[in-house]
Amino acid sequence: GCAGATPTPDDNAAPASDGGGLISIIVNDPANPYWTAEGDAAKAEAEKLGYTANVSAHKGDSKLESDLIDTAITNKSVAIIIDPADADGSIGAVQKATDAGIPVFLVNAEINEEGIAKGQLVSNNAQGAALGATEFVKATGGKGIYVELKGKPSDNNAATRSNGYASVLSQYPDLKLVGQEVANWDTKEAHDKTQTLLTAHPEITAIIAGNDTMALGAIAALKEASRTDVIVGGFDGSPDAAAAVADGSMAYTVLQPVTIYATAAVTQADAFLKSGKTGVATEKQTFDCFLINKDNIAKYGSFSINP
Amino acid sequence: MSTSKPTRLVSLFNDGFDIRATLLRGRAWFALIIIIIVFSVLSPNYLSLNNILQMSAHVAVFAILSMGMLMVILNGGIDLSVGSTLGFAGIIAGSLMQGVDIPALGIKLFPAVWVVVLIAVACGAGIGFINGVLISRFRVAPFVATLGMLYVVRGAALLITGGLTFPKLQGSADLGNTGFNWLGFNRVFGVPVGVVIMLVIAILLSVLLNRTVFGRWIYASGGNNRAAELSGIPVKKVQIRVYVISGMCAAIAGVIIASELTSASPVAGETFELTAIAAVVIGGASLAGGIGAIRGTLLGAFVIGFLSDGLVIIGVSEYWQMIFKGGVIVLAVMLNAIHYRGRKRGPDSPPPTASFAAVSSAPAEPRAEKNVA
Amino acid sequence: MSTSKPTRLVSLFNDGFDIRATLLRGRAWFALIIIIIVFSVLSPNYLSLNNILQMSAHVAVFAILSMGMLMVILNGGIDLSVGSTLGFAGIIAGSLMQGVDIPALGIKLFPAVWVVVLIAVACGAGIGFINGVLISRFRVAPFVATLGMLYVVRGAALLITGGLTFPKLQGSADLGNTGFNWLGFNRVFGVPVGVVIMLVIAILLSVLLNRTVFGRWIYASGGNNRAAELSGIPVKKVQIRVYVISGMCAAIAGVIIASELTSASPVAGETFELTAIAAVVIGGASLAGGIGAIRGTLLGAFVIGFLSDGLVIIGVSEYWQMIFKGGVIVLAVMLNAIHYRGRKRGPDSPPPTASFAAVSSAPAEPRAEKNVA
Amino acid sequence: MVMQGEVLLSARSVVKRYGGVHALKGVNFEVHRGAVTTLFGENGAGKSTLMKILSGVEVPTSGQLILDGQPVEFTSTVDAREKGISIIHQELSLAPNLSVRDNIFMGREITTNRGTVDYAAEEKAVRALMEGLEENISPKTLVSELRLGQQQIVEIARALSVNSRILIMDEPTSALSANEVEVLFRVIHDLTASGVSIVYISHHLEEALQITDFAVVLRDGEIVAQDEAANIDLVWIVSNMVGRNFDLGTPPTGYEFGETVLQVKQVSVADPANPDRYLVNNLTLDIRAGEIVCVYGLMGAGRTELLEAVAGRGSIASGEVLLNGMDVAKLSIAQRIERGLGLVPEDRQRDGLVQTMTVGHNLSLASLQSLVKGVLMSSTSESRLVDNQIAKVHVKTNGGGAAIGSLSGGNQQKVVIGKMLATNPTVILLDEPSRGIDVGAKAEVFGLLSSLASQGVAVLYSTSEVGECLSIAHRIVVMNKGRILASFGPNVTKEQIMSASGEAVLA
Ligand SMILES: Nc1ncnc2c1ncn2[C@@H]1O[C@H](COP(=O)(O)OP(=O)(O)OP(=O)(O)O)[C@@H](O)[C@H]1O
Ligand SMILES: Nc1ncnc2c1ncn2[C@@H]1O[C@H](COP(=O)(O)OP(=O)(O)OP(=O)(O)O)[C@@H](O)[C@H]1O
Ligand SMILES: [Mg+2]
Ligand SMILES: [Mg+2]
Repeated sequence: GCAGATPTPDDNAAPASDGGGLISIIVNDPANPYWTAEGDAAKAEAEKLGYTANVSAHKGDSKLESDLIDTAITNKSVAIIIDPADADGSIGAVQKATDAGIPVFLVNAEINEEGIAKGQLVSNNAQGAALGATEFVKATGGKGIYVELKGKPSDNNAATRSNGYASVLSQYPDLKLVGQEVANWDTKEAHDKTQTLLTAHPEITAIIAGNDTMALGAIAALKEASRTDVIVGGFDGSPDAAAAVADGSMAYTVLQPVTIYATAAVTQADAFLKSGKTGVATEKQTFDCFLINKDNIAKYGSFSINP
Repeated sequence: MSTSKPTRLVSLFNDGFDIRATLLRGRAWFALIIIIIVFSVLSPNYLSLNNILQMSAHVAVFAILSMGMLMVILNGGIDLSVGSTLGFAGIIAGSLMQGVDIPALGIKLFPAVWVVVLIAVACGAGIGFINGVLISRFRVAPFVATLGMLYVVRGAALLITGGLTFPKLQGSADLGNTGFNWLGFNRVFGVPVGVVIMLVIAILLSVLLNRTVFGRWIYASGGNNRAAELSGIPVKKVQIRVYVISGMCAAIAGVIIASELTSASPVAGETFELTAIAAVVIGGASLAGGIGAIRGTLLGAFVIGFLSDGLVIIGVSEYWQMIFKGGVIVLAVMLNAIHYRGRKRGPDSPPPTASFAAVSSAPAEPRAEKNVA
Repeated sequence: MSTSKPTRLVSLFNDGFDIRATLLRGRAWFALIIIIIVFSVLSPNYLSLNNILQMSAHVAVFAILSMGMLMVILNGGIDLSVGSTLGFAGIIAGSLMQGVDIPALGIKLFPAVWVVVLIAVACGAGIGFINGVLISRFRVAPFVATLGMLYVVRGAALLITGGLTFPKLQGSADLGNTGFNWLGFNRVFGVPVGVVIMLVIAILLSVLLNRTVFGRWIYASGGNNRAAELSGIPVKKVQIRVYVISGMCAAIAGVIIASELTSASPVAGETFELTAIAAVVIGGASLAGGIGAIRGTLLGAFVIGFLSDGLVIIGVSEYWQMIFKGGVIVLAVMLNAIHYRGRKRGPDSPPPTASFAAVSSAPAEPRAEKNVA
Repeated sequence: MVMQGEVLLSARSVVKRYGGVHALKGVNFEVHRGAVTTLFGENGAGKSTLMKILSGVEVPTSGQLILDGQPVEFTSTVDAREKGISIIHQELSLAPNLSVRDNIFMGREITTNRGTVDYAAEEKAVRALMEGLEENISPKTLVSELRLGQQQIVEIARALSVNSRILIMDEPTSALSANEVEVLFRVIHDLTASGVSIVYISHHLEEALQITDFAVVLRDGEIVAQDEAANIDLVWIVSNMVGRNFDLGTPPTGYEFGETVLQVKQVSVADPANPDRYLVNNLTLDIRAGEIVCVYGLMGAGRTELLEAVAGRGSIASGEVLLNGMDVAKLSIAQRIERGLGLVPEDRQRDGLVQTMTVGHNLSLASLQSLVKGVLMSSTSESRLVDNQIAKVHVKTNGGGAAIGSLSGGNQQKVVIGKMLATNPTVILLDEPSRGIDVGAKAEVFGLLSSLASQGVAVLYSTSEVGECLSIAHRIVVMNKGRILASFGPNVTKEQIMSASGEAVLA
């Protein structure tokens, strides 16, 4: 149940709490292992700290997200942890929760507005993309012909990664980009489009994907065509991708420390509820991504690297 | 048995009072009330005026979409393009709020909010018009024409923005275009504006259906297109207009969403068409056309909306939410069907070839006469 | 004019050879050939045996789905749950390939691949059976029943895996369950296995439709359900069975996809139902039931598939791809309708109450008699 | 009143209720071996209901069926068919998307020993059946391409193909021409001679009398009279059916015809399936105010096309239609109705009624504009209009709010006529207004038409029954293959009309 709330002197929006209450966790789409891990980690941490937790999903739909925020307010949540659907489209919803006096912590993706949420904890997509692209260069030896599989255009991580890739790879004139296809984060779509791209450009030597599910689709297509020579890079660090790295079909993937910042968001929320301060200096906090390749695959644990 | 009773009673009320309609209306309410009771027991937060209003605001968007869909379904058609139209209208509103460059004059115009809304709704009407023309003049099956438009319109919306979202639609006082977020944020006497708009549309469409010639035309051409045509009804015009209405409703819903979020996304409204159709059918309309009413459709939208919000409030997992939603859709319609089982076959009941939807053509919700909202 | 010619010729061929059907088939081929020519001109890689085979492999999944859908549509129904069924069957196959724990014996069983496939297809049949029972016994409109199942089945698939994907379905020689990827990977005389399966299903269903009593029953109950019932056709059984066939086809498609990707995702097949319906309608079937053939449906699937792969090959942007896809769907059906304009009114053409889809009920593809595959 | 002959099937105290409707109230009915039992009765008397019970379509609410002296219960049509009873339904029950062959063997397909359908055997059987019915219909023709009469032949052929002991025919001839009826009667004679029992229902009383062995009259769900053929005549039937005698009337007199209101000038209508053929061929016809014209013709003479072309459904290939001297070619159906030209279509189910609407809404459908006050329709004006029409055309209903499906066929027909009359037409076209309605209703409809004419309305109606031409028409035109072959005054004989139409005169 909800503990008796007394307003703190400095911030009347944040009720001091003895650790009870409901934390609403809103993730993107639980049909993707990445977001499942995100929700699970946050939920586990919240329960460990003595809160109850609800996990719901907006599936990338800003309207649904806004409705879920309303519901969280109705539920008298003490805090909201949310993976926003849209950098611009989610601002209104976050504002609404903040106006209702509920501290909001964003994870995994940002919104284009500061000062509304108490914290924005994201993986450094640009850094991760650069990391991935650099490894991609290393794996290809800096030359070859490659294609790119991009994520949902409405998701700004898709653009960030694509730009990050381009900024590195464009410096290598011997690496030629011959095709970019949107595969909407989807395995089957990536599979079919890879096959088609292979037809259009049989000379392809490498494929860089915006995330792991697409990379795995590409790998399936390559296996079918018996093209073991093509280098594939992914992003996310999902367990399936790690397995592919282990067996050599994927060159590398970039691990987003999703469980780390999902956990951190809850810890900060807890700190804020208890003291009125998150304990972190800045609102925007980026968490660097890790590279996973053959060298460190042995240390991989689900969405994390064991020390 | 209970099935024989209502009809025998009918003869007692020859003055036009239809006991069956009343019972049915009662039963649809009943479903909604069960939902409210169950969730009120499960969560202390469910049954508060504020939450009911807020859930109603969530429902409003779907209800507006569904009422437009009802017009089309009454006419014997279907409109799969409403979700895309919703997204498109939002984008149009969004881009207008960003200002319109007039290169010839080297200036950027910022139209007032009411102009923006009007243009967005006109775009919805335009899409509906194309649907209507494809269906009535070129005889493309409604399912196919609107399926095609679903893709085309969505593609166009994405093309306009390059897949991006238009942010910050609050407008600014300097530019004289403030107030766009009013639709989504404000309340009139405590009632969210979206709900007010929903009620206004419900009243308008209800009057349209029950009190105007055009409304009668919709029912008649949905019930029997050939007979309607021979009775002098301009069936093609009617057909075009129902799609225009549906497009306008979708656009209004799109504008409300954009205003709620103060941003416009080109992917807004994906798969909303299915929810809208479900609401119409739960509300007792027949997909074969000719049967249905605004009141039922509203109830259908509320059943779906109050259920899904309730599931979120009590914290049921996303997966179970899907299962419940599907289950309730089937169950609600199944109850209708069981209730009216055996009542269907008249000596000259509608010809049976309409088998595509005939099973639902049991007189699920006989159109109530003075049924406003 | 071209419209007058076919019929005049008909009288020359009273032996049952239907020149209209032949021409129409010619015209559908024509659309496909135009697509192939255009893309061959635009890209040198399009027209190679290898690419054609590969595109056919992409088409195969949709074609299999569409053929199952055709059975349902011929019967006057519709099946929106196929996409979810596809995903569900993949998950079942995936989880079986991961091994079945038998706690009682403390062992983990690894069923052979053919057992896995069989069980997955049986699950598809089971889902179809539930659809069929809801529709025929409980009289839920097909659109609504299968819409409900769309959500329920998808939710169940997600629930089983907790949203995760089953990876590495290659199996292993130690466990005696290798060969799952064979469906997706292998080629028989150079032809991808998926295509072979598609052809086998096409032949089977074509024989079923044209040569067997059951096929006749599907057409009859789709054409006039009441008449079929009065003639002693077990219409409810027929109805159930078409949904079972559709479910099985969807499951087969799901297994092929899982095998292609050597992984099974619970979200596989989302929105595939719309593409399947589009293929069936482009192929000349009437959504009102009773009219359509396997050959047309295959052509419809190929038109959609060859178009979208072609657009990818020439590198058109994602957004334009959507616009083209929608446009082609409408255009292909519009051509049919224009061609048969004015031909519709027979002295006793099907009653007009089926207006939901009546506009397409122009005899777009008169059932061809000896039309195998 | 002694009934002779062996009783094969009998119904004992059969009661059937549909909700509150008491369709049969304890009927005792007998079918005699090798004889034709004819069932007479008004629309809604319960004839079809009784037949549906005998053939397993419906289950009686109470009562018993005795077959060969043994009580039986039919749970389905298949059940009844297996026991040797088959039925030709009043409403056509064919699948339009299938061929004649497939329809005839629907549900009883002949299979080869491989389990596939034996099309060759089925086709052979169909050819033989068609030969017996003297019809030239190919087994592979799609039923949707056949006209109504031919479809009825297919229904008959299907029932005959079963080789049953008892054959029930519920209005099998409503869409047949005299020639076809004659062939059917010959077939019936052959059947009875070989021991088959027939139950026959028709509203064409004289015609039915020709083959009747036993007559049974049903009224309000009860049997009110029955007797052998030798003891009955038309007057007996009619007085038992409706309780009074009837008359289709005579041409109204005592006034001068007015102006020529409708001129059909050299109109041709192309066959939509074959534009080189004309269903209406260069036809010219004038009608003056107050005049009643009857168009007589065989099935397929092109009457429906003529009337529909005049009313604005479909387009005419050449010629012009003048209404009060003004060319209406460019006008929509709505505009023609507004100018006083309305059509009562042939097929009331398909073209006349909106089944999802009430009786009242159907009646007001064509004249909604007149009910508008401001922007909204006035519901008081509407109910006044509805009540007026119900009274004017004598619709038997418990108010305008009743479902249209709850009315009997004849009353539904009256609703369609009432709907057109509500538009206050100056020219009214009626395509087979008497199809399927009983003698009483027929007399009422014709009475109505004649009083309309005396008020100055021009009436043009089509019919396939000579008797109906010889009632109220001032002028009778005979159509054949899209042309007018002859035109007669009211004093013409049956024989003259029939021979002009190219029809053999019934013996
Ligand atoms: N759609 C069509 N396709 C082919 N033939 C047609 C079509 N419509 C009408 N016909 C043919 O046109 C002719 C006129 O038929 P129609 O039934 O209209 O005549 P009718 O005099 O009105 O007869 P009925 O007594 O049946 O009303 C017939 O030969 C019929 O077969
Ligand atoms: N399924 C049904 N539901 C309700 N009422 C019915 C049903 N079938 C028949 N009735 C009613 O039963 C009565 C008898 O109908 P029936 O069809 O047997 O009449 P009929 O004698 O065949 O008339 P007609 O000459 O017009 O064909 C009518 O009042 C009719 O309205
Ligand atoms: Mg009858
Ligand atoms: Mg006619």
